[in-house]
Amino acid sequence: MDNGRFELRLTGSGGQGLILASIIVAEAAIAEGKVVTQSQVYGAEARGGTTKAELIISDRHIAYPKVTDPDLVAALTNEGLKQYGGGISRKTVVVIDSSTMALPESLNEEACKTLLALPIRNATVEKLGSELGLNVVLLGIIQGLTEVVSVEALRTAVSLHVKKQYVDLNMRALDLGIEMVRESATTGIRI
Amino acid sequence: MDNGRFELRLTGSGGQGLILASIIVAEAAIAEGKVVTQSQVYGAEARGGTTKAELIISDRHIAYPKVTDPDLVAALTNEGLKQYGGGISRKTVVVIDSSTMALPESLNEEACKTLLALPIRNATVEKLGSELGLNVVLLGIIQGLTEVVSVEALRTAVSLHVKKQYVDLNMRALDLGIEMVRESATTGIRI
Amino acid sequence: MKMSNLRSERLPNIWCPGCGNGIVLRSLLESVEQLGLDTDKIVVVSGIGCSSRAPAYTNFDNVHTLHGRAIPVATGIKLANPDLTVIVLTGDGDSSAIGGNHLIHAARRDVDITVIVFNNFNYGMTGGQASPLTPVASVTTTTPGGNTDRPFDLVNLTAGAGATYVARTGIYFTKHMLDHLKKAIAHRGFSLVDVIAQCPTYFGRFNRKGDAGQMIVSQKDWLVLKSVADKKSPQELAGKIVIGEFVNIPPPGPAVVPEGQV
Amino acid sequence: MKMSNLRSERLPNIWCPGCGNGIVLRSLLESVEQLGLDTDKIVVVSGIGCSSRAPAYTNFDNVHTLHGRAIPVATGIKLANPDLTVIVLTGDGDSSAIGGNHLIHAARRDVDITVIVFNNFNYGMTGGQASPLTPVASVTTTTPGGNTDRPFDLVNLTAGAGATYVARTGIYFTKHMLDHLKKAIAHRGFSLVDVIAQCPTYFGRFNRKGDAGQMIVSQKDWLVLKSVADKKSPQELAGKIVIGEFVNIPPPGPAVVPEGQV
Amino acid sequence: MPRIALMQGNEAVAEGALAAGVRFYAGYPITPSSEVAEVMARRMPQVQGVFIQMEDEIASIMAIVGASLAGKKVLTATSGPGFSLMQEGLGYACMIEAPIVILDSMRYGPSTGMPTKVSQMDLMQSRWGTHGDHWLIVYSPSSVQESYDLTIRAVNMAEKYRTPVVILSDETISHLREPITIADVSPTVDRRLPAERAGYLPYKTDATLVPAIANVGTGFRTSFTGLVHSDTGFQTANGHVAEALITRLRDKLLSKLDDIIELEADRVEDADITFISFGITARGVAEAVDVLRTRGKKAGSLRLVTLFPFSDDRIRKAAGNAPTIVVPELNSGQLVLLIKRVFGDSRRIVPLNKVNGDLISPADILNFVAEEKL
Amino acid sequence: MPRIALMQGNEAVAEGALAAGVRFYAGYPITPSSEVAEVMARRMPQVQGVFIQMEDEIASIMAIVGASLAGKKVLTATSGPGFSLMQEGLGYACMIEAPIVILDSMRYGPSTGMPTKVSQMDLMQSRWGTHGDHWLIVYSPSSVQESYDLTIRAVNMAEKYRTPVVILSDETISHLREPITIADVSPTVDRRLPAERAGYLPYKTDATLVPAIANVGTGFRTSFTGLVHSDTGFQTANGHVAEALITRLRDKLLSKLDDIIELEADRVEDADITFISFGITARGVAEAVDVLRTRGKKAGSLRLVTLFPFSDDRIRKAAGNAPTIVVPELNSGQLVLLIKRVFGDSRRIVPLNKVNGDLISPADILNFVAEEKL
Amino acid sequence: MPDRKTYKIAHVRKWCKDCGICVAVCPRKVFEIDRNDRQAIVNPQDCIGCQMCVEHCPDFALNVTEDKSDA
Amino acid sequence: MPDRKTYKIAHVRKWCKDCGICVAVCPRKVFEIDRNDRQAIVNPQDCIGCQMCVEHCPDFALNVTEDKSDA
Ligand SMILES: Cc1ncc(C[n+]2csc(CCOP(=O)(O)OP(=O)(O)O)c2C)c(N)n1
Ligand SMILES: Cc1ncc(C[n+]2csc(CCOP(=O)(O)OP(=O)(O)O)c2C)c(N)n1
Ligand code: SF4
Ligand code: SF4
Ligand code: SF4
Ligand code: SF4
Ligand code: SF4
Ligand code: SF4
Ligand SMILES: [Mg+2]
Ligand SMILES: [Mg+2]
Repeated sequence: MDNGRFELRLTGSGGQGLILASIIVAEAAIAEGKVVTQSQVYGAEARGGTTKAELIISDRHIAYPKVTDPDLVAALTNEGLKQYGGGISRKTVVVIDSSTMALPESLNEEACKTLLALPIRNATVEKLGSELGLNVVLLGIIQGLTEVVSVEALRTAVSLHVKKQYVDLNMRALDLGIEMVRESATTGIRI
Repeated sequence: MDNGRFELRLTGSGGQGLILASIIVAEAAIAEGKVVTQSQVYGAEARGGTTKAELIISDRHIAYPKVTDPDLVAALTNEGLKQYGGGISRKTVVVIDSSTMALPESLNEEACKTLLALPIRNATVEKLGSELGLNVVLLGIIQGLTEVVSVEALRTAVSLHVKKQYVDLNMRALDLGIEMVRESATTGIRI
Repeated sequence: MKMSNLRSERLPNIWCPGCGNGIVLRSLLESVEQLGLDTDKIVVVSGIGCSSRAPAYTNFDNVHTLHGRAIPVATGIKLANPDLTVIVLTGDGDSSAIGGNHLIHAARRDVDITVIVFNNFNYGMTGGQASPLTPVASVTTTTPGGNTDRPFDLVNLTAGAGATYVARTGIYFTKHMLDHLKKAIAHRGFSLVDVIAQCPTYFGRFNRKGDAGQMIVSQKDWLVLKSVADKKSPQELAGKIVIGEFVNIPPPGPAVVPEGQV
Repeated sequence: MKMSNLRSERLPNIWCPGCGNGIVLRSLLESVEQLGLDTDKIVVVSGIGCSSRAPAYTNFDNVHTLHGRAIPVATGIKLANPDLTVIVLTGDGDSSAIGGNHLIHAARRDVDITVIVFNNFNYGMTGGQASPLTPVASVTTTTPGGNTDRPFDLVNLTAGAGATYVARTGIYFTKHMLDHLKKAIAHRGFSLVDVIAQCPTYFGRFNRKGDAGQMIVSQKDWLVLKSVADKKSPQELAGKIVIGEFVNIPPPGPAVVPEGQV
Repeated sequence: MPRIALMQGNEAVAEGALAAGVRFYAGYPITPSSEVAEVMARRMPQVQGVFIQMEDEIASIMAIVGASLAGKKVLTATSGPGFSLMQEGLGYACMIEAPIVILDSMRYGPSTGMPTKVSQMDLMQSRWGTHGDHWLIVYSPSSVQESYDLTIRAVNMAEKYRTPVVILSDETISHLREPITIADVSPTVDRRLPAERAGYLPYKTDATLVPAIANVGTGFRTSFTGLVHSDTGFQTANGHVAEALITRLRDKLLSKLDDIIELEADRVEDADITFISFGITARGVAEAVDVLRTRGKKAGSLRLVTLFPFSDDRIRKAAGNAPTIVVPELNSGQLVLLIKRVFGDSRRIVPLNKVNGDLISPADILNFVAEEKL
Repeated sequence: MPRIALMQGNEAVAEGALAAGVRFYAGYPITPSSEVAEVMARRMPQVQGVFIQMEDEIASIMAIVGASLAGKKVLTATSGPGFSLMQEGLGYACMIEAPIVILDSMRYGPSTGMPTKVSQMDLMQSRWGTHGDHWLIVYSPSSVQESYDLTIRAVNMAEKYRTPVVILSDETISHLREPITIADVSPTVDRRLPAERAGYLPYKTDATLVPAIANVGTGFRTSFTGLVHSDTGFQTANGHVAEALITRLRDKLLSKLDDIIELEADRVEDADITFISFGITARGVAEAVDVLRTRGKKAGSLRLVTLFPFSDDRIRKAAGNAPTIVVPELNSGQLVLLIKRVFGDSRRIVPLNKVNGDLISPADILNFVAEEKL
Repeated sequence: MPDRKTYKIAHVRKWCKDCGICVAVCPRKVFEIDRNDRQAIVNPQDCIGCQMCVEHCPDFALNVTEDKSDA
Repeated sequence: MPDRKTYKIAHVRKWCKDCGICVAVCPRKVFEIDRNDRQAIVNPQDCIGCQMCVEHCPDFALNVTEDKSDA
C-alpha cells in the first residue's frame, strides 16, 4: 500500500461474483476507517461477457475514482485479463486462476511485481463441493496476499452478505483462500 | 399612397370575411405589379372574437411587414376599432359601419385625415338581400376611397374567389361600395 | 345546477356559438352536485383542446396540462392524495391521438380516475383536422377528400385495455348523460364516458350537418340506446352509434388505487 | 432454415444462455423462407430491448430504432414503398409500454405491417423491471413485493384497437409459432403475434421458474390451445394463457395501405 | 416561366418542399404550423405522394425517418411543444444519418405559452434540444419567398449531407402572405447511393465524409441503429469507433461551411452600429437601418440565414467593424449569448429583447437606439 | 449520530431524496439510472410513499408534476433518451411552477449511443432542451456523497423556488460506490403555502417573486395552465402579462444567485493554469492539479457545482487570474462555449475533450498540459 | 286553464351567443332567432318547464323556474 | 432394426451457450450438460430426427440431418 493507497482490480466473467467481492472488501476497509471508491464496467446492455470490478482503498480522500495503477489484479478468465489487464506494472501483483486460464503470453515475472497462478476454481470445487464461494475464496487470497484489510473485518463484511445457513461455508471459503496464499508462499508455486 | 406605399387595416369580428377581403386587394395589387404583405391577427386558439387583417401595398420591397402607419382603417365593429385602432394618425382615412357601430368617442376629425361613417351592413342587406357580400362592399369602398388598385383588377381578383353563380352578386356588391363612396363624397356624410 | 360550482365571472366562455362543450360541462357540474361530493376535494384535469378549457370554468381545483397529458397528471394527483376525486376532461384528439398511451395504461392500472371525452370527431382547437375518432369519409382540413383511416371505437379500445367502467352518451340525451357521468364518477376504479358532443364550426360545417340546433337534435336519429340496439341487426345499425353502458365491473376489494406499488 | 438469411458472421448472438429470443428469430427466418418472400424486399424494424436486437441477425434490411418507436418507422417505410414486406420485432415493453400508442394506432389504421412481440414478461435489457405484460404477483426489480398492476392482454388490446389479425403463440410450440407467424406476415393489413418467449436471466430467476430448459418445457403446462380452452371453464383456465388465432378479418378490398390519405 | 403567387409562409414551405421533390409528409397539427399539413393533405395526392396524419409528433418524426430510409424526400412541420417531443427522434436521425426536414414555426413559450403569438424562443433548442453530441443544420427564413427557397435548400442539404435540417420559422412568417416567385423547376439534389453491392459498407465514407447508404428495399441489406456503430452499420461499444463516428458526424458539416452557411450583410462596412438578427426580426431591422441611414447614422445589418452550424469566425468577419453591435430578438436573450462569445470584449454587445408576443418594429429599434444613446 | 454507508451514486440520489422528504417517485427504467427506480420501489412502501412505474418518460414527468401539485415532494430519474422525451413536461413544470426534481444520468449520445458508457453530453440540453424562454436550476454532483447532498439540496431548492431542478449526473457517478456520511436529519425546506382563502391569487408574488400556491385538494381552488396566465392562474394573451410572467420566472432565480450558485475553487488564487470543469471530470482534474503542483506548476481548479443558472460574473470572479484556462469535458465542447463567453479575449481558453466513452484521467490531463505546452 | 303552471324564463343576454340550440330543442317554440340573428323569447307563455332549453344551452344563459307570482 | 433411420447431429460449438434447452426438449436424451457445465452429445445413436432440439436451440447451434452414409 503505497502512500496509504491500494488499487485493486478483479476481472472475469459475469456471474462470478466479482463485483460483490469488491464491495465486500470495500466494506471491510470502511469498517477499518478507510476511504474507498468501488466501480465496475458494464458491458453492452445485455448480460454475460467479461466484467471488471475496481476498488481503491486509501487513508485519505480519493480524487480520481478509477484504478489507473493497480496494486493487485486478479483474473479469473483469459478474456478478462486480455480486456482489463491494462496498467499492470512492476508494482502490481497479478493473480490468475490456473484451473481455467492459460499462462498469459503477454505477461511475465518481469512485467509485474509477482505473478501468481493458483488453481482457484479447482480448489473451490474440491474443498467446498461446488463453485459456490469462488469469489470468497478470491477474497481470502486478496487478504492473504495484501492484508489490505484484516481477516476479522473481512469476515464481518462477508457475513453481512450471506444468508445464515451459508455463513460457515463462506468462512471456510475465506480460510481456503488465505491458506492457498500461505501454501503458495511456502511451496513457491509462482510462475 | 405616400411614397409608393399604402397601408390598410380592416377590423371587425370573425366570419365577416375581412381576411379574404384583404387577400383580394392584395391579389389585385400584385396583378398590377405591386408588392404586398398581408397578415392578420389570430385570437386565442378558439374561434370568434375580434379580428384584424392588414395589407401593405408598395412599389418596392417591403421590409417590415406589419402596418404601423395606416393610410386606411376600416372597422366593422366597435370592439375591432377599440382593439386595433392603434396607429391612426392625421394621414389615416377611417371608415366605420354606421349601421352597427356607435360613434367612437376617442376618434374625431382632428385625429385622422377623414372619418367616414357609412351604413355598410344596412346598405348591403337592403341592396343585396342579405349580409352576404358585406366584405366585397367594403372592397368597393376601399377602391372608391383610395384607388390603390383599379376597379378592373379588383373585379378580376374577386371573381377568382367566388363560385360562378355568385359572380354577379359580388360585382354588384363591389359597385355598391364604390357607389357609397361616391355618394358620400357628394352628400358629404362625413362625421 | 348550483351556480357556485361554475366560475360565472369567466363567462361568456370562449367556445363558439353552439359548441357542445358547454352542455357537457353543465352535466358534469350537475353530476358532481347530485353525487354530493365535497367540492374542496375535486380536481379537474385536462389536456389541450377546446374541450380542455372546460375545467377552468369549474370552481374546483383545475389543472390544464399539455396536449394528451391529462391522464398521467391525474394519476399523479390521485396516487399522491387518494382522498381526492380526480376527473379528466379531454377531447377526442387529446385522449385518443397524442394521449392514447396514457389512456390505455390508466385503464390497465384501473387507477381511480374518471375520464370524460368531449367527442366532437375532430380537432376543434387547431381548426378542424381529423382525429382518431373521425368517422370514415368525413371531411376535415386534413382529409379534404374524406377520411379513409378507420376510427377507434373508444369503448372497444378502453375495454380491451382493461377498463372497469365504460359508457357512451350524447349531449342531446341530457338525462342519459347525467346518469352515466354520475355512475362513472362514483365508480371505484378507472372509468370513461365517451360523450358525443359537437363542433358546429368545423366538423359540422365541413360535413354539412346543419346549424348547432340541427346538429344536436339530429343525435336522436343516429344515436341508438344500447337496449334498443341489442335487438337490431348490424345492417339496421349501420351509420348509427350505440350509447349506453358497456363495461361495469365492480372493484374486487376495498383497494382501488394500485396498491402494491404504493 | 436457410442459413443465408441469418447473419451468421455475427454469431454468437448477444443474448444470454437460454434466452428465448433466438427461437423466435429462427421461426421468423423459417416463415419468411416458407412464404417464399423476396428477401430484397423485406425490412425488419425494431425498437430497443434485448428482443429488438433480433433484426441485426437477419440478412435483410433492418432498422433498429428508438425505444417504442419501431411501429411509426415501419409505417413510414411501408407507406413510402408499399412493395416491401415490413416486419416489426419488438419486446413486451417496447411495444406495450412506451410504444403502446403507436401499436394501437397502427392497428386502427390497419397499416399492412406485421408486429411480432417477443413477450418475456419483463424489461430484459435494463435488468428485469416490470412491463405492462408482467403478470400480477410476479417479482421484478421494480415490483420487489410482487406486481400489483394488472397486465394488458395484448390480444384484447389490439383487437379493441381494430387489428385485423391477432394471434398468440409460445416458443415451445414451434410449429404453432411458425404457422401463426406465416399467417400474420401473409395477412394484408395490420397483424400482430404475441409470442410467449422467456428471459431466464431475470424473469425466470426472480420468479423461480427453473433453468432455461425447464422454462421452455413448462409452456406445455400453462399455455393452452384456443381450441382446447374454448371448451374449458374460466376456473380451469385460471393461471393459463390461451394461444391461437383470435382475430382474422380478411381485408375488404384490394387496398390494404390506408389510401385516402395516400 | 417563373410565376408569381400570393402565399402564406406555411404554404410556401409546403410548396417549396414539393418543388424540392418531397413526396412524403407525416405530421400532427399544431398552431401556427397546421396549414403546412393542410396544404400537404390536399397536394400530396396530386403528385402521387403520401400524406399521413400521425398520432403525435413523435410518431411524425419517426414516420418521416422511415420514409426517408425508404428513399423518399420528407418533411414534417410543428411548433415548440411538438418540437420538444421530436427531440429524441431528431437525435436518432442525426445518428443514423437520415435526411429529414423539420419546420419549427416558433410561437410564444415556454410550454403552451401563447399559441398564436410570435416568438424566437426556440433558437437554442434547435441546436441543443436532443441529448448527446450532435450537429445539424438550422435555417431561418425571414420572408415568404425565403420560406419557399430555404425549404428547397433544406431538402437539398438534408439529402446532400444526410442530416436533419430544421427550418426555424415563426408564427408571423407562417401566416404572412406575400407574393413569391416560383421557378418552373428548382435545382434539386439527390442523396448519393452506393454503386454496387460488393464490398458495400453503409457507413464507410470518402473525403466528403458523407456515407452513400442504400435505400431499404433495394437489395443492399443495410443495418441501421442509433447505437454507436461502425462502418458496417452494426453496433459496437468500441471507444475508438465511437470517437471516429461522432467526429465524422461533426466534420461532415463543419468542413462544408462554405456550402452551408449563408449570412446576409447589409451596409456593415462603414457601420458604427450593426444589428445582428435572424428571421422576422431582420425585417424590422432592415427598415430601421434605412431610417437610421437617412438620419445620418451609419447603421448596418447582419442577418443569419443559417443559424447552425454557427461559425464564430464567419460571423466575426461578416459583421464588419462597428464598435456597437445590437442583437434584437424575440426572446429574453439567446442569440446574444452566442454573439458575445463571437466578439469577446472587442465590441459593445447590446441585447434588444421583446417578449410580449409582438414583433420588434422599426420604431422599437429607433427608440432603443435613441434611448440607449447608441 | 451520522452514519457511514457504502452506496452507489444512484442509491445516494434515491436515499438523498427520501431524506429530503420525497414521497412520490414515478419513472421509467433506463440505463444508467434504473437503480434509482429499483431502490425507490423497495424503499417507498417503507416510508408510506408512492412508487409508480409509468408507461414512459413523458408520463413519468407528468405524474410527478401531478403529485407535486397535490403537495408531495417528488423525483424522477432518467438518462438522455428519456430526458429528451421529458422536455415538453419540463417546460410545463417551469411555467406552472411545479417543484420537481429530475435526475439525468448522462450516457454517451446522441440517440441510444453507448448506453453503458459515460459522457457529459447533455450539458446544453439541460439548459435549452425545452422550447420557449425558461429558467431552471441544474446541479452537477461529482461524488456519491455529493449525489446524496445535492439531491437534498435540489429538493429543497425546487420547493423554495417552485421550479424544476435537474441533477445532471453521469454513468460513472451513478454506478460508483463510495462511503458517504448520512446525517440523522437533513435540513428540509417546504414550499410556502397561502395563508387564507380570502383574496387568494395563486400567482401573485411578493418580493421573493415566488408564488405561494395552494396544493390541490386543500380548498383553495387553484387554476393551473401552461398557457401564459395572470396572477389569477387563468390564461390570457395579454402581452404585458406575458412579459411580466416570463420576466418574473427569470428573476425569481436570477435574483437569488447567492443562494443557488455553488462554485468550488481550489488553488486558483496564484494559478497559472486553471481548469474549469464539472461532475466526474472534476475528480480527474483534482488529482491532476495535485500532481502539477508537486511538479511546481501552479495549477488550480474551478468546479461548477451549479451549472445553471450560469453566472458569467461569478465564474469570472471565482476563476482567479490564470492566463490559461483549460476546460476538460466528456463531450465535443459544450461548457467551453460558455467559458469562452465569460472570459472574452482576456484569457487563453483551451478545450480538452474526450468522446470515447472513457473518463478524462489525471494522466490525460497531464499529457495534455505537456503536449500543448500549457 | 286555471291550474296550468306558468314559468319564468331567465335569459342572461351577455352569456348568450345566439346559437339557436334553445330554438331547436324547445318543444313549444318559445324561442326564435330574430332577424338580427339574435335569440329572442317570443312565446314565454307556452313554456311547459321541460328544461330542455336549460340543459342544452351551452352557455348557461337560460334558467326556467316555475312562476309562483300568481299563486 | 435394419431400416431404422440414423441421424447426424451437427453442433456449432462456438455458437452454443450450454443453456441446456436441447437437453430439456430432446425426447431421447441425446444431450447432457456435463460436469464442466458444457453441452455434450451423449447418445447420438438414439436420435429420431424429430428436430425439437434444432427448433428450440436459441443459438442456431444445432443441425440434425438424416445420415445417408450407410445407405
Ligand atoms: C404537443 C402538442 N401537439 C399539438 C398541439 C396542438 N393542438 C392543440 S389542441 C389539439 C387537438 C385538440 O383536439 P381535441 O382533443 O379533439 O379537442 P377539441 O379542440 O376538439 O375539443 C392539437 C392538435 C399541442 N398543443 N401540443
Ligand atoms: C426513451 C427510452 N427509455 C428507456 C430506455 C431503456 N430501455 C431500453 S430497452 C427497455 C425495455 C425493454 O423491454 P422489452 O421491450 O420487453 O425488451 P426485452 O429486453 O425484454 O426483450 C428500456 C426500458 C430507452 N432505451 N429509451
Ligand atoms: S372550434 Fe368546435 S370544438 Fe372548438 S369551440 Fe368552436 S365549436 Fe367548439
Ligand atoms: S436479459 Fe433476458 S431477454 Fe435479455 S438476453 Fe438475457 S435472457 Fe434474453
Ligand atoms: S341555447 Fe343558450 S346560447 Fe344558444 S341561443 Fe339559446 S340561450 Fe343563447
Ligand atoms: S323549459 Fe322547455 S318548454 Fe320551456 S322554454 Fe325551455 S325548452 Fe321550451
Ligand atoms: S440448445 Fe443450443 S445453445 Fe443451448 S445447449 Fe443446446 S446446442 Fe447449446
Ligand atoms: S432431433 Fe429430436 S431426438 Fe434428435 S437430438 Fe434433436 S431433439 Fe433429440
Ligand atoms: Mg375534438
Ligand atoms: Mg421484454
